[in-house]
Amino acid sequence: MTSPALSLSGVRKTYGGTVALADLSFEVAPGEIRGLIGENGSGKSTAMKVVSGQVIPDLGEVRVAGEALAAGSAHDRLTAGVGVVMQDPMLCEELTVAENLALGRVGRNGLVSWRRVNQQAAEVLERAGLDLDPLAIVADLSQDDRHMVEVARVLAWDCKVIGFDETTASLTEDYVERLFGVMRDLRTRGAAQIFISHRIPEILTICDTVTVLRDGEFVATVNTAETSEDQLIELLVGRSVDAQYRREPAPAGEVVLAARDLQPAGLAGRIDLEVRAGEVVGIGGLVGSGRSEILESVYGLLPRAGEVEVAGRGLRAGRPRQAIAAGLGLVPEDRRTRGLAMEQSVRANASAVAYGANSLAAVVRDKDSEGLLAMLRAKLQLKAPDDDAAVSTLSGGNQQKIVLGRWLDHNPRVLLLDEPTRGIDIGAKQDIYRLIDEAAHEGMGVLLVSSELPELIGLCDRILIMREGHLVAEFTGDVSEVELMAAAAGHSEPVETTV
Amino acid sequence: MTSLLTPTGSAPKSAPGPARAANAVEMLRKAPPWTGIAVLVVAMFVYMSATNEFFLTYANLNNVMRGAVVPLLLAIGTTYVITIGMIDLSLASLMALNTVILLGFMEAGLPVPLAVLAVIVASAVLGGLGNGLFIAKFQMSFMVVTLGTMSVFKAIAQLRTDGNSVQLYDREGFDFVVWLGDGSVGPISVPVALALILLVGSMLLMKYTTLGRSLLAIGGNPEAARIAGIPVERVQMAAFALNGIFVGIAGVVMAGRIQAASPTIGAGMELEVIAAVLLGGSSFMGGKSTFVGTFIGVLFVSLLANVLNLMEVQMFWQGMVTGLVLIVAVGIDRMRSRGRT
Amino acid sequence: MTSLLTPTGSAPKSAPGPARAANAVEMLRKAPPWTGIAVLVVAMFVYMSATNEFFLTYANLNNVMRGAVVPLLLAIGTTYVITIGMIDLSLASLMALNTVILLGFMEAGLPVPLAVLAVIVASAVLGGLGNGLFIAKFQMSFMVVTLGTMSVFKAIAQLRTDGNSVQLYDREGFDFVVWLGDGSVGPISVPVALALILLVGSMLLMKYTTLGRSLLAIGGNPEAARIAGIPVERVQMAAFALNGIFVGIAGVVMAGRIQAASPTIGAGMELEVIAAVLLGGSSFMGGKSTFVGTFIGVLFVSLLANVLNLMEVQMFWQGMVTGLVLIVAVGIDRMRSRGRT
Amino acid sequence: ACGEDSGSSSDGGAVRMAFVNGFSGGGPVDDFVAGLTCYADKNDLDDPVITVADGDVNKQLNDIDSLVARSGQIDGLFVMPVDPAALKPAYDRAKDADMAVIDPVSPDAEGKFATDASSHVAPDDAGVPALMVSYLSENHADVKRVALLSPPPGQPMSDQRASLFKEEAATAGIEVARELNMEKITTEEAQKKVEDLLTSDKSIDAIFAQNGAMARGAALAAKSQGVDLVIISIDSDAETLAAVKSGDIDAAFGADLFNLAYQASVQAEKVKAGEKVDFLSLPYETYTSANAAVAGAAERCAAVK
Ligand SMILES: Nc1ncnc2c1ncn2[C@@H]1O[C@H](COP(=O)(O)OP(=O)(O)OP(=O)(O)O)[C@@H](O)[C@H]1O
Ligand SMILES: Nc1ncnc2c1ncn2[C@@H]1O[C@H](COP(=O)(O)OP(=O)(O)OP(=O)(O)O)[C@@H](O)[C@H]1O
Ligand SMILES: [Mg+2]
Ligand SMILES: [Mg+2]
Repeated sequence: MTSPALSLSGVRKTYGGTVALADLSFEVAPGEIRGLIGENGSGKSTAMKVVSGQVIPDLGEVRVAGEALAAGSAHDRLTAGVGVVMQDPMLCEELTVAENLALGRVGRNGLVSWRRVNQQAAEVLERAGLDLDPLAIVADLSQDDRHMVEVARVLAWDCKVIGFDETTASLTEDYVERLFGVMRDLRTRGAAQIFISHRIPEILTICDTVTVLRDGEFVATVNTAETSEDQLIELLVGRSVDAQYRREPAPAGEVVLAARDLQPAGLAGRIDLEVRAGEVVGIGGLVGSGRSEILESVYGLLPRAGEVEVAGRGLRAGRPRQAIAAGLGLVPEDRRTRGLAMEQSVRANASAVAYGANSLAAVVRDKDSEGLLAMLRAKLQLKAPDDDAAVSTLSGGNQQKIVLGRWLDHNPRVLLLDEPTRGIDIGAKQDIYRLIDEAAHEGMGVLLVSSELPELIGLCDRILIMREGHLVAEFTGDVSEVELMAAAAGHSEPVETTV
Repeated sequence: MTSLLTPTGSAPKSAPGPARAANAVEMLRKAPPWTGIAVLVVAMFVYMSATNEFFLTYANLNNVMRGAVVPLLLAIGTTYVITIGMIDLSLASLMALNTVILLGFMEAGLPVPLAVLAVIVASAVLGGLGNGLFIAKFQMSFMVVTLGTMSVFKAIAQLRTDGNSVQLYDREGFDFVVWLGDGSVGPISVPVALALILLVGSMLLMKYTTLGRSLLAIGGNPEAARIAGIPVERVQMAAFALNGIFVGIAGVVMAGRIQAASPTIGAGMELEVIAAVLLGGSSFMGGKSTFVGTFIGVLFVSLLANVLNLMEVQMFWQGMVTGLVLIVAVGIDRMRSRGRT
Repeated sequence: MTSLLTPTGSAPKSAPGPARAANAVEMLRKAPPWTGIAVLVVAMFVYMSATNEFFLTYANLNNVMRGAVVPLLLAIGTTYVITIGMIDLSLASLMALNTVILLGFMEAGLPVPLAVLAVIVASAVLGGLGNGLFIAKFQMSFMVVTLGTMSVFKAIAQLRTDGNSVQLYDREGFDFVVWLGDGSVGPISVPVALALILLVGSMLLMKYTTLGRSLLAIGGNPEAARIAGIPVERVQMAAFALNGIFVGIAGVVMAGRIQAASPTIGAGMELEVIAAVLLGGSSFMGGKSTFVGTFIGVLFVSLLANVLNLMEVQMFWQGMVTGLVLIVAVGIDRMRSRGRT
Repeated sequence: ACGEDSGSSSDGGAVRMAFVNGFSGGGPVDDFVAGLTCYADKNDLDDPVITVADGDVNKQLNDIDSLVARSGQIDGLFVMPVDPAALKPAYDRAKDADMAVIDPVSPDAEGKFATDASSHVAPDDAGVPALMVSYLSENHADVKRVALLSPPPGQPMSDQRASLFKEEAATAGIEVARELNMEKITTEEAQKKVEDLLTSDKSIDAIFAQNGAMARGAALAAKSQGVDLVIISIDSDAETLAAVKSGDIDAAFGADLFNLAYQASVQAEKVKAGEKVDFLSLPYETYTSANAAVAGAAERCAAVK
């Protein structure tokens, strides 16, 4: 056997008192796809950043094809053929897709040939199975497309060692398939890949082997062929967890959210929908089908036509505070740009919703937030060094728990959730489902956008499917993933089922 | 609506916390952003006390403090604005205009204390509406808007007095303004006491009111704040109105200090004030500000000027030293927190 | 959970894109950021041509352009800096220092053309190292650093000449500088032509060189740029060095225009220049800049001053109008692009 | 291109003046404008054109150029320069366009001007230091140590006054103990600097400030430090005279700026007509609380010959 494509040995990384990685060693062979799983904050992203060169470990080294890499810049790693798609997209928003793909590589003699840049971009996009205009401005792309552009960028660098840090967390099913296509293609080209995900089925589908981390410690590496979902979960969480969540429907109450003739700016369709107290309504669909637009226009973030009522009270467009006063809450899709003040403390971020509900003159003390923070820790397993740590130092999943938890604590009439469990580990996810369920039983209505079909199926009383800006199907009762996907893609006739 | 979620008793321990291996390097890194400047202030203090017989006298230190009042008041206002990630270039013009407004209200026959109050209100309105409205409601660039109002405020003041400053010392009741601007109670200077009380008040406001927390939240990420239900536009306007209040008070103090209304007083102070606030460690990017730092920053600048004067440094060298020290001061802080990210 | 779905031809379009219903409103929204100002420029032009006999003369328009050269050169430099999300407050001081450096090189016996070149190089070094090094390498706040160097540059210039302006018109070989600063070839003003060529050069640099694209990338997201292998610090220093070059050229042109070296020339111009660049639509946040906009912004400011002069507007009203028009101008652009985010 | 109705003339007779103000309004500007306006009124001309550069040299150059472009309509420029050394090229252009340029600032010892643009009319800056020193010796014989408040070094007019004052003072047995230069020459800045001065030097007994605003600052500083100082200052604008009247300033020395502007117009008229022009030096007046008042514009205009 030749030397492994990538090997980490004795890697340790601490932040102040936090041990992100204790003593991590593992190797990935050429052509291997290695899964990396672990709870939120277990050190997966840190390991990836050590590989990509963004984080310099306290101890240990990284070897590529047997060669030790100098601790150092991400760019040196890229030129050495090591690329990582980070958990948080790193793109220049105001530039075109093509330019982002060419970033750091543009030009010879310091000159840019636009023809070549755009042409290369088109080729790379094709390899990535992406139907994107190279000249599109990144700021105008959806989250999903942005992640895929990042994937394409790694392809453009022709990397031999590639990491994907929760890339699928923000992708819809069809995009996940495209990504897997790309990964399989890379496997045949002999690339070593590391794939991080909280979705065990994905791991089992695409990975050859899987390494489990817990609290920065190596737990085990197993062959996916010789393991099962349940076994992996038990390794991961340290106890057995029911992989399939199933919610007992709560008795539906009066209509708490009603939209009539709703047309978010930029969408083609006009939409009618209702959410009742105690009801969890899901919205599925492909990327760009307009799911987020529905939530955002209901909440008042996007201009819209049509009417929205909360508990019988009409809402005016463009007034999130009025919406909140009427009883709405929103967990936005992108926690970094729209959910959190990244450089501020856990406490400040967790309390933001409470501040919004206060009068500006109201007195606040740090101890007012103790209850909320204790709840986040106890019920959502929030893992943060301390309450005054900047949220940027938290792992992605823990950041998400803050965005979600502060609304659960506020207890609105209707909670609008846009990919609420994105990046959250299996154990905590089950806890969140349980909290949503409890809240529903207490009379809260939930409107949930999710790209995870099991989540839609397990959690929702009713599932709406969007396609190209229109509501095209509605499912209640038992439904399979295949049916949902068919409706979303428009392959079959829309299956209009009613109870 | 009470929360469904009551925290359970068995909350996990709050992480490893301030690591027991709290070595000096780490402590230094965690020190507040104004530590470097504070050290320089102390150093200047010690050096001057040892080498200059006049420095450590009540009269001199009182002069330093009295002279620092107006910049401090302006810097407090700026700290509010910088908290939301903006700056106000019109503040010096507005302060000058305020002295003229005071003249106007007095000439209109308002009793002086009422005129003083009216000036502060007017300044809050001009700051909050004049700047805040355009910036918050119409989402115009704060740089352009405050550069524009910088001209406009100055022009209004000049038009009112034909560009002249008008002496006020002999106006009826003006004693009160002089008392505010330069009076003393026993050995304690009134404006110094006033400014320090307002400084502490601002610290409390920032720490213990929803408004203060909202200012920080908006500075951190306005979009996230909006989604969390914080009334972003109103808070932004409040920041400019608060700034206006402090510029108004500064105007009154300045009028009392120079015993005149002057449409051009303080011209050019805006950059000096902003520098002091940044020196203190507030972030130009918003979301991170410190009133203690602002105080130390202003103190630093005032003390430096005093030291250079006492050492009889020639004017051009004063400019040189001031510029260099500014750079060195932030350089120290940068070095200290190196590798912080 | 394998998917049945491979993307088909009918995959949803990625973004509503330039909606086919490309109605006028949409076009208006997508228009470049300087459209509003350009409309105002045209409006002023048309109005003045119709109502003022002097406006539409070669002499007057040539004056406007000649007078706009120095601000334009400075604004081009500022555009580079603003592209990476920063501003340079020291530019006016540096320009003044450059006129003094020119004097120095000439007195040291350098032939004038060489002295001119040396000034530009010196300015690039002062800008690139003096500012760039502190800001890029030591990651110090650009506001504080350039405020500091603003004092330092000015002080150096003042110390060199004892604060005096020194006339240069009778120095040997200075004709060349005068030609650069105010000469003409036929009806064409040399500095105007020079500035326009440099403007076009800058546009090309920004669009067709790796450096230009790197500037934009860093302004948009420095972290992303760093990861992609763009040498962020070096590019940031390059931005300040480029700025320095343009400030150097501006210094030479200014020296030719006033036929003197003056340590205080241009004082206060920094804010005016920044305003012009922002008016042109470059973003204060970086990553989005436009040289065409910068040109139109400078033209707008110069034309406005000319118009106010020709209309014999009273002096204080000039300040008022200038401030208001600034606000109105960005207001228009804001209204136009409303709801863009 | 100018109509007869604009009252201008390109061949002798009254001239239409423009006031090229390098700074902002207030203070001496009012007097200048009044003087120019008086001349225009007397000759049935339109009011003078006024431009302001607010301290920006480039703007002042542009202002002059835009006036030169209207040379048919405007015959003479009366200039308060931001930087006298910087305006030579603009003056040359104006003269080429057959405009009279009057710059009353900074003549050298021979009454020649740095810019060589004009030597027509100016306040008697060379004479005022002697006037001030004799005032001090006559009225405040106990003054021994004076501090001098000046603008930044490098301005010919104030530098010259300062050095001549030092010479005159020395002969009268008065020491100029300290020289302070101010960046902004405002009341507030002078107040701070003089406070710091008085902290370290208690034996200063007089201040000579090169403008009224700084003199007022010095007065405020003296008051706050409980020191009794003799304060003298340049300027005779309304603000400064008010401070003289109130006793804050003991004496102010000012030239008649109204007349200066008026005479500038008269000289411009001569220049335009190609007549020989004799340099006119306007004396400084001494103002104390006894005579601290100047007549209103109308009165002065009526009094002018
Ligand atoms: N810059 C930082 N400063 C301080 N602590 C950090 C920093 N980055 C990460 N950490 C800490 O290191 C630990 C590991 O974080 P990491 O992001 O690697 O987790 P993860 O396994 O990727 O989690 P997730 O599944 O939530 O993304 C966490 O406890 C986190 O708080
Ligand atoms: N800021 C934006 N500017 C322009 N177009 C946008 C912007 N954000 C999203 N879009 C476009 O709007 C469409 C809807 O995007 P959106 O993200 O809301 O879809 P979605 O159905 O919620 O899918 P997902 O949540 O998986 O991204 C997409 O085509 C997307 O490209
Ligand atoms: Mg992670
Ligand atoms: Mg979405």
